[in-house]
Amino acid sequence: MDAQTIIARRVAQELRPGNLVNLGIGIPTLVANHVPEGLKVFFQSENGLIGTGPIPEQGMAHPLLTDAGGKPISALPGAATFDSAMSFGLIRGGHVDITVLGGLQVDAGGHLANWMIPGKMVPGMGGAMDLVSGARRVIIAMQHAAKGKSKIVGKCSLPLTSARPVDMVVTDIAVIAFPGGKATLMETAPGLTIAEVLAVTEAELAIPDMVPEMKL
Amino acid sequence: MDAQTIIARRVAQELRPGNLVNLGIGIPTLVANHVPEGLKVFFQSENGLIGTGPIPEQGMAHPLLTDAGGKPISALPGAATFDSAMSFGLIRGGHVDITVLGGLQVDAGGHLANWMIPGKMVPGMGGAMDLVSGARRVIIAMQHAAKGKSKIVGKCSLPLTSARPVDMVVTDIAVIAFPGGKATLMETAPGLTIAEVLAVTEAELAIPDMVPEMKL
Amino acid sequence: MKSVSAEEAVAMIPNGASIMVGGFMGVGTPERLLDELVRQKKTGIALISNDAAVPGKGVGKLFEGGQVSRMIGTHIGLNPKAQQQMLANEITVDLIPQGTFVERIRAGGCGLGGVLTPTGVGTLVEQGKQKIEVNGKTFLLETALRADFALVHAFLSDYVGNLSYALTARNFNPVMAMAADTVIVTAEHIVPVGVIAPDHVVTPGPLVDYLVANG
Amino acid sequence: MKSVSAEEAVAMIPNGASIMVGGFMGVGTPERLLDELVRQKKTGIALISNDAAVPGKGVGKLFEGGQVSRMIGTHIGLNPKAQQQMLANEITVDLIPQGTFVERIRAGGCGLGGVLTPTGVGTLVEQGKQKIEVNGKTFLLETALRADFALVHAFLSDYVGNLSYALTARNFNPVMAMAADTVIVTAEHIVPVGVIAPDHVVTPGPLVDYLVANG
Repeated sequence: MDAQTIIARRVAQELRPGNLVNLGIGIPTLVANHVPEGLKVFFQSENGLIGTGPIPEQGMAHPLLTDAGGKPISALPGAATFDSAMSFGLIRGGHVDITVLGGLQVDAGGHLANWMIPGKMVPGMGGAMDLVSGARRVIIAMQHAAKGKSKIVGKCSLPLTSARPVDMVVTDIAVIAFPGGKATLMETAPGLTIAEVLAVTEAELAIPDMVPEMKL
Repeated sequence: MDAQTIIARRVAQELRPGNLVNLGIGIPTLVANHVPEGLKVFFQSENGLIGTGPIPEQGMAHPLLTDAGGKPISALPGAATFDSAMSFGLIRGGHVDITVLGGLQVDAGGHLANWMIPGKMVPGMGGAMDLVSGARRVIIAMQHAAKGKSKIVGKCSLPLTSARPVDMVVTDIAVIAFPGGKATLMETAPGLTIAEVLAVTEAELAIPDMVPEMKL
Repeated sequence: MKSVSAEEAVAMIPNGASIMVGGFMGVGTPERLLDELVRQKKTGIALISNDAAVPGKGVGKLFEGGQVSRMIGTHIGLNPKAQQQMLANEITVDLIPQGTFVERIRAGGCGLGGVLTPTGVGTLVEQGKQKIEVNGKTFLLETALRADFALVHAFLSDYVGNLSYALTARNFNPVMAMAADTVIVTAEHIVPVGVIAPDHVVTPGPLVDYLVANG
Repeated sequence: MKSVSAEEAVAMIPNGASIMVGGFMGVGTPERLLDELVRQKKTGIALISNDAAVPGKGVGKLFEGGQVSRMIGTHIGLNPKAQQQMLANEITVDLIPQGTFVERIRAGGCGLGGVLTPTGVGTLVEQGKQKIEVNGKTFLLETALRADFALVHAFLSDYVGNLSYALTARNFNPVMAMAADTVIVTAEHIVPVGVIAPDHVVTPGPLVDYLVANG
C-alpha cells in the first residue's frame, strides 16, 4: 500500500455516521475514496455545496458545479447548495464535524502551519484558517517527512494557521494525537516499530503503554 | 378629506419610481392606497417579503403569507421572500429607500420617539430602531397633536428611537423637514395659515420665505 | 438526524432550558411542539423568540400557564398576558431591536463572537454595552446568542432533514436552526430525498438533529 | 433597475474604482463584464474577489494587462501572474481568511460596522487588529468592506432584477450584490416576472442597479 493510501484509509476510519466532513485538497481529497462500505457521511465543498459526489462521467460535467479548486464534480441526491456566508457559517459555527487538511508542519503542541512559506509560497490561506478554528475535529493528513525532514516538529517555524491545536495527525508511518496538549504516538504503520517512527520525528512524542499498529 | 387621508396622500407624493418602501403600522399602512397612478414602487414587509400586495379576496388568504402584524396579505408578481437576517440586512444596510413610521413625539432636532411610554406602554421596539437607523429616508406620518398636546416638541420627553434624526414629518396640518438640523415648516394643509400651525406646535419652527399649501 | 414523535422530542427538553422558537407572530412556528410543551408542563423556560404572538397561538400559549421565566425578544405588545407578567415582574423580558436580535442569533450559529450595529446608539438600548468606533462611526457591540434547543418549522423537509420554507413563514427559522445545541424540526410536508432541488434547500440536513414525524 | 449593454455597463466604471467581482475560481463570475473591462482597458482597479482565478478566466484576465493595482482576496495561488506581480510589489494584495472575507462584505452590505471572529487569532492575521474578549474568548474585530461597484453573475434574472443562482456558482455573488454603491448583473437566462418563485429569489430586484441585456 502506498503512503497516500495508508493515510487516506486510516483517516477514513475516523468518520462517523452522519458526519459533515470537509476535505482539503491533495491527500485529504483521497479520503472520500476510502469511506467504509455503508457509512453515510456528508461531504462539504466550501465553495457552497453539501453532498459532493464523484467526478462526473464524460459529457456530464456542468461548468457551474465544481469543487473548491474549480474542477467539475457531481452532487448526490439530497445535496444542498448555498452562498459563501452560509458555507463559512457552517465551518466557523462548529457544524462541520471533521475537517481533513494537509500540513507543512505540526508541532509538539498540535499547532498547524499549512498556508505559507514566507518569501517563497504565499498563495493565501483560503478557507484553511476558518476550518482549523471552527471545525469540531481537525485531522491533518500528510507525509511524515518532506525532503528527509520531519514535518512533526518541536515548534512550528512557519506561520501558524490557527492558535487552536489540531486533534489528530495521520501520516504514512504514524497516528499522533494530543491528549493534554502533548504530542502522543497513538499508532504506527504496519511493520514499523516505535523506535523507527521516533527516529524520523523531530518532535518529542509521548509513548503510551500500548501503541497498536494501524488496522488498514 | 379626513386627517389620515391628508397625511397618507401627502406622504405618497414622496415615493419615487423603483423605491423600496417599508410602511409601519397605523397611518403609514394607508400610504399604499395613495400611490400615484402608474408609479412602480416595491413594498417590503419586514417579516420577510418584498412585493406585498393588497388583502387577499375571501378564501384566498394563506396562513404562511402575512404582514408584520400577522394579518393575511397577498404578494404581487415579482415578489421575493427571505429570512429575517436578510430582511434587516436590507433595512440596516441602506437598501430601503423610504420608511414611513408613526410617531409619539418628534423634536426640534428631528429626533423621534415612537416605541415606549415608560411604565405604561412597553411593547418592544420590534423593527423600528433598525428602520430609523438604516433606511435612506425616514418619514414620520402622524397626527400633529394628541389629546390637545403637540407631538412636535422642543425636546423629546419619551425615550428616543434612534440618535439619527428623521428626514420629514407629515401631519394633518403641516409638512416639517430639518434642513441644517433645524425643524422647518415646509407646507401647511389646505386652508391653514402659518400662524394657525404655529399656534398648535410646541417646537419652534423655522419659517422659509415661501410656505406653500400641500397639493393633495 | 433522527425521526421522533412530538412527544419524544419535547420529552428531551428539561425544565429551565433555553429554547429558540421560530416564527413571527405565530407564523412559521412549530405549533405541535408548542402544544406538547404545554401538555408536558415544561417550566422555567428561557424563551428566545421574536415576539410573544397572541394568546392561544404559537409561543403565546406558553404564557398562559406561566411556563416562561425569561424572554429575549423584540415585541410582546400583542400578547396582554406576556405584557402583564412583564410589568408585574413575574418574568424578565429583554426587549431588543429586531435586526439586533436576528444578528445575535446568526452570530451564535456562525461562530462569530458578535457584531457591530449602529442600531440603538444614543438610545436606552446602548446601556451596559461596549461602544466601538470604526472609521469615525459609532457602533454597539452586540454579542452572540445561542440556546440549548431550537424549535423550527419548515414547509418541506426531506428524509435527511434538508429544509425549505414558505413565504413569510421563513423568518427566524433558518438562523435559529444554526444556533442551538439541539435542533428539532416540524415540517408541513415530509418528502423523499431529491424532491427539494439543491438550490432550494435553505437549511441543509446536517443541521437538523430531530425531525418530528407527521401523523 | 435599468437594462444596459455590457459595453455601457463597464463604461460607467472609472479607472481606479474599487470593484467586487463574484465567483470562486472563475465559477459564477460575470465573464462578459471581465472581457469588457479588458477591452476598455480600465486600470488601477482595486479588486475585491475571493481569488485570482487562473490566467485567461474570470478576474484572472485582469492581471495579464496589469489592470489591477490592489487586491483583497483569500487565495491567488493558481494564478502565476498574480503571484508574480505580488512578489514583485507591483500590486498590493491583502490576503485574508475566506470566512472573514465574506463576513466583511456581508457586514458592508447589511449596515454592520464589523464582526468578531475567532479566525486568525494567534496568527499573522491578527496584526494591526483590535482584539476583543467576549465571555472569556478572544476574537478579532474585522471591519465592514464595501466597493464602488459589484459585478455579479446570476443564473436567472427576471425583468425587475430578481436573481437566483445555480449550484456552486452562487458563492460570493449574493453578498456582493448588497455591498456596493452600484450593482451590475449578468444572467445566464433573463426571464419574465413571475418565473422565479418568490421563495427561490436569492437577491431581490431592488438591489440591482443594472442588468446586462443578453445578446
